[in-house]
Amino acid sequence: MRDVAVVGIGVMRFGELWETPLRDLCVNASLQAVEDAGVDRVDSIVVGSMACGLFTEQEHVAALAADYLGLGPVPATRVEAACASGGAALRAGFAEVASGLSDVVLVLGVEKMTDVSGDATTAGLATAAEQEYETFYGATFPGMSAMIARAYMERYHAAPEHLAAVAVKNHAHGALNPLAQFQNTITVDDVLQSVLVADPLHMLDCSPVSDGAAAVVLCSAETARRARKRPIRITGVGFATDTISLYRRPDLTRMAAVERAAKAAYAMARRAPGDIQVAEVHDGFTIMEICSIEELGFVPRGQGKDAAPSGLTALGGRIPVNPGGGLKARGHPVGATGVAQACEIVTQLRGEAGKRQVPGARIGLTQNMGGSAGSASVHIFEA
Amino acid sequence: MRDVAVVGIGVMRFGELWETPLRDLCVNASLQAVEDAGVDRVDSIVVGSMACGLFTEQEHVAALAADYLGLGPVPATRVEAACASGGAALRAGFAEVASGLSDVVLVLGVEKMTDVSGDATTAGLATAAEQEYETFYGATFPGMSAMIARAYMERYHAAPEHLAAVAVKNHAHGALNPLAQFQNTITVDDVLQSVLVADPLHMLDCSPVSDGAAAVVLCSAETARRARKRPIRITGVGFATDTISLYRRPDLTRMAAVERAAKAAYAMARRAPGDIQVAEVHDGFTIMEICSIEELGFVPRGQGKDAAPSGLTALGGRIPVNPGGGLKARGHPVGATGVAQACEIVTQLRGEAGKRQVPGARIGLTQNMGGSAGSASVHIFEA
Amino acid sequence: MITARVWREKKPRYLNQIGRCKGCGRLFFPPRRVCDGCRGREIETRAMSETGRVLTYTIIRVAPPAFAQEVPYAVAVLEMDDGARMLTQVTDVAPEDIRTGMRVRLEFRKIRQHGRTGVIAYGHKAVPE
Amino acid sequence: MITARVWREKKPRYLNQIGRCKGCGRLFFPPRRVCDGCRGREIETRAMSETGRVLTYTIIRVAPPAFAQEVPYAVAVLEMDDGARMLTQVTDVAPEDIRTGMRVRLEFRKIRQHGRTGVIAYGHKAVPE
Ligand SMILES: [Zn+2]
Ligand SMILES: [Zn+2]
Repeated sequence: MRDVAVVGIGVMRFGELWETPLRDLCVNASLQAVEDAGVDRVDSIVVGSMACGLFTEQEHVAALAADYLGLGPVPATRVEAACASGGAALRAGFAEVASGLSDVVLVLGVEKMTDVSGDATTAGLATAAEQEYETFYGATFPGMSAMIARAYMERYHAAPEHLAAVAVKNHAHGALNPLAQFQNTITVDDVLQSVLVADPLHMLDCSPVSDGAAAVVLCSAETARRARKRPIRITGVGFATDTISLYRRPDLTRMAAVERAAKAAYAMARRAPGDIQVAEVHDGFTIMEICSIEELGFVPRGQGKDAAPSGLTALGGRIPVNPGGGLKARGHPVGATGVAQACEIVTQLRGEAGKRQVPGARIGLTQNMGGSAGSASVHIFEA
Repeated sequence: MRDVAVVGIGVMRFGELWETPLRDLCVNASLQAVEDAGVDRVDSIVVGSMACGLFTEQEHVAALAADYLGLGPVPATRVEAACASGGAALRAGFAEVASGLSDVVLVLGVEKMTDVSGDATTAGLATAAEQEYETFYGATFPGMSAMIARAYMERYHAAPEHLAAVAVKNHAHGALNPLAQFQNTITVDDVLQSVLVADPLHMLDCSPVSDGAAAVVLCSAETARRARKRPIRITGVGFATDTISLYRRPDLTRMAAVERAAKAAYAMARRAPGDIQVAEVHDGFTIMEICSIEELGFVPRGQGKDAAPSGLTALGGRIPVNPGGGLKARGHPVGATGVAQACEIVTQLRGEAGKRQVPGARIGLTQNMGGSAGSASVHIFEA
Repeated sequence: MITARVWREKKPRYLNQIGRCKGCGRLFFPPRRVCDGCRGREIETRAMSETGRVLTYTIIRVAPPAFAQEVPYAVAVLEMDDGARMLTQVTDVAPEDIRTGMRVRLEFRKIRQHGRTGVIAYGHKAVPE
Repeated sequence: MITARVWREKKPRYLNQIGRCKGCGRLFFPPRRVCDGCRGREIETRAMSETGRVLTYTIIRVAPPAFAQEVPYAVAVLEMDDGARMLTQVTDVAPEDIRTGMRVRLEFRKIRQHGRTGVIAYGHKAVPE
């Protein structure tokens, strides 16, 4: 297998970008990444997008991106795995370079979520769950995480304040990131006083609805030598699935797909959880970060709840998680997220993260999940 | 790059499968392919589907498939490139095996199109075109091919009878295929007397709306030695894009993406058009087969129209095209098509195609396209 | 069309039909062709227990269009007395009175209407036992 | 919502605005950031010619919901006198009288309504010159 490195990144500020059409989201992030890489060619494009058809009536988004980037006739395909679409696209791009099928691959993550009404967005996100035996009965996407949260809270005696602390931490990080959708700090009280979306989750336990795109340029180790900046190697790749339906999981507090994806990535990179110096973790809902850091092996099971309150996962803590603000503060255009996480880790490993820099970080990890952890993606990056 | 072979195929009879839900389509074709391969494990699943969100409200279909196949926690991701989603999934599966990321990959193509009303199907298929400057003005998916057909007919003095001959040939082939959705023969008059959908295309110039799935098992050459049947190697892989918008093509009679994808595949396989003994070509509309066989190099430009009338591309002709009936007669559940084409070529190269067998075929080709040839995929298979 | 989606799932939804793997005993709602415990293919069908308990639940306050008029409503993961699991609404009880571990019984109810056609789909909801 | 989709594209659609690559002269409708001829980024905007000719066309007889009431109607690829290309409807002429090569002029018309909200979007259609 050929070695693969990230040589360019491009990420825009996410938000409710009313004035920016889908094609411009694709172009803006991609041009940044190609310029950052300083490569003179792209052999292939892989686009991560969850539901461009439902959100914008535009399928075939990879061909659209290739066209408007002036990169046709290169191959361009889209990869989808619900909210893990970005991570899945990164893995597909990795496979293309590692196989030798392509030497330079542009991996783009994109989602345009505000072109439809709020209830269509809710319905669109619910398509990540099983339609006939979950959504059918009235379950929503936040409702799934809420049920995980309740199971976790009762098992491990966690309070709403433990969940809220994750949002508070990630907003504090986002306040240091000029590309975050939300750059305001919030308090535990703010979270607990925000409206309930699906008990016990409040509005501020949830990542926002966002438009945005992020892109990375991957290439072989040999081509990476000619890059403008220090290449960041992808040394571990893991992807795993679990039952798509939450109700069929033997343990409702577990996100087994995250554990499996992490084990695969650690094994490939010959690394252990203790080697990771900075991580971007999928906090679509606060409970997801808590469960994920347990599955990633950063903390023992049942102790995920204490990580944000104790400062363990804050900047300056033992293992800073979501220094870029996470999905909560950076924003969560679903297909873009897995790629935006990679952009943040590359920025950290390059030492270019400014006020949110984790000093001396050389090994980082991204973890992206789809649905109620029915899919999970983990990548390990090394400077 | 590791060598990759097809060791198992599974394809169901396509049709309006009212009683079969999306998850069963996935399971039925996949189980067949895994049994046919005789492998004891699958490392990863790649699913080609164009618009499962729009047609069934179910995104995250790869996780659904993994779950209902009992194959979780293996990685499962979906690939989309409009009607070329199946071909794109095959290429992604190829890259996974070629890179060594996986050793045995199940590639599944699936589409469930009859769960929505006819006008929703029309609108769903139109999402392959550019939404703001094509669909916006009232263009439909058949309308795009109709405009290509008119340009071709005027340039090369082709008559509606030339187009109709493609449908007649493919129905004649389909009549020999017990898995074809339509197993009836038709005449040129039948085509010309069927209702106009978008002039000059009649209903019988168009492939049908279908439900269905097809699957192949790919593995490394080494693992293929333990397969039940003779492995069929994939020796050439090509994918290319063109402007997503038809109106921006310099030559409206060309499908340049097909030519580019074919060139890449021929170069990789070190083969020329004359080496191909049997081909499955994307006849979503009759004009598409005519243009495609020119771009594939089977006939000179402008002579594609004569291939079906002269018998050149019929069973028994110099280069039999669509012995399985093509999209026209086998059916066209969009995401399934690229994989179903691979199943047909493997069947031919195994010498198991029964009444539609191309005698002694050892080298075959599949070509799948998305939108109005905004994307194109070509694979070369060798026994 | 959508009517096909509704009648296709009638057996599991109307009869509470589950599958049971003859190899390892695992239960599935709905029935499935392949056991994800042992990959066995011999699956027999039977009716799910009508009583069970709430494993976890939530109160939905922001719902998609089909359920918008019903908020707030409770959705729960249930474990039935035979060990089968399902997800459904808990009703005939104030949402704030629901607790994990609460005993429930399944009752046949209207679940939702579908799309423009308004096709009505039925199924089971949980009520306090 | 959908209103954003409509007003976002107003400039190109209402003003017939095209882009022209300063590097190689290629024209684009709508304007774009990157030239797909030379990958140049210097693109100036101008108005498209108002007259041109039909390169190819079709008569749509099966349409998606937004256009269902208008069938049969003609859709064409146009090449304007400045060389810009666009796709739009050809109207004010019986569909069977349209020919390739036919001279046309662009006129500002209502194109469609969007979704449940019924937001009306305008743009240009072609009429015989
Ligand atoms: Zn079993
Ligand atoms: Zn130029």
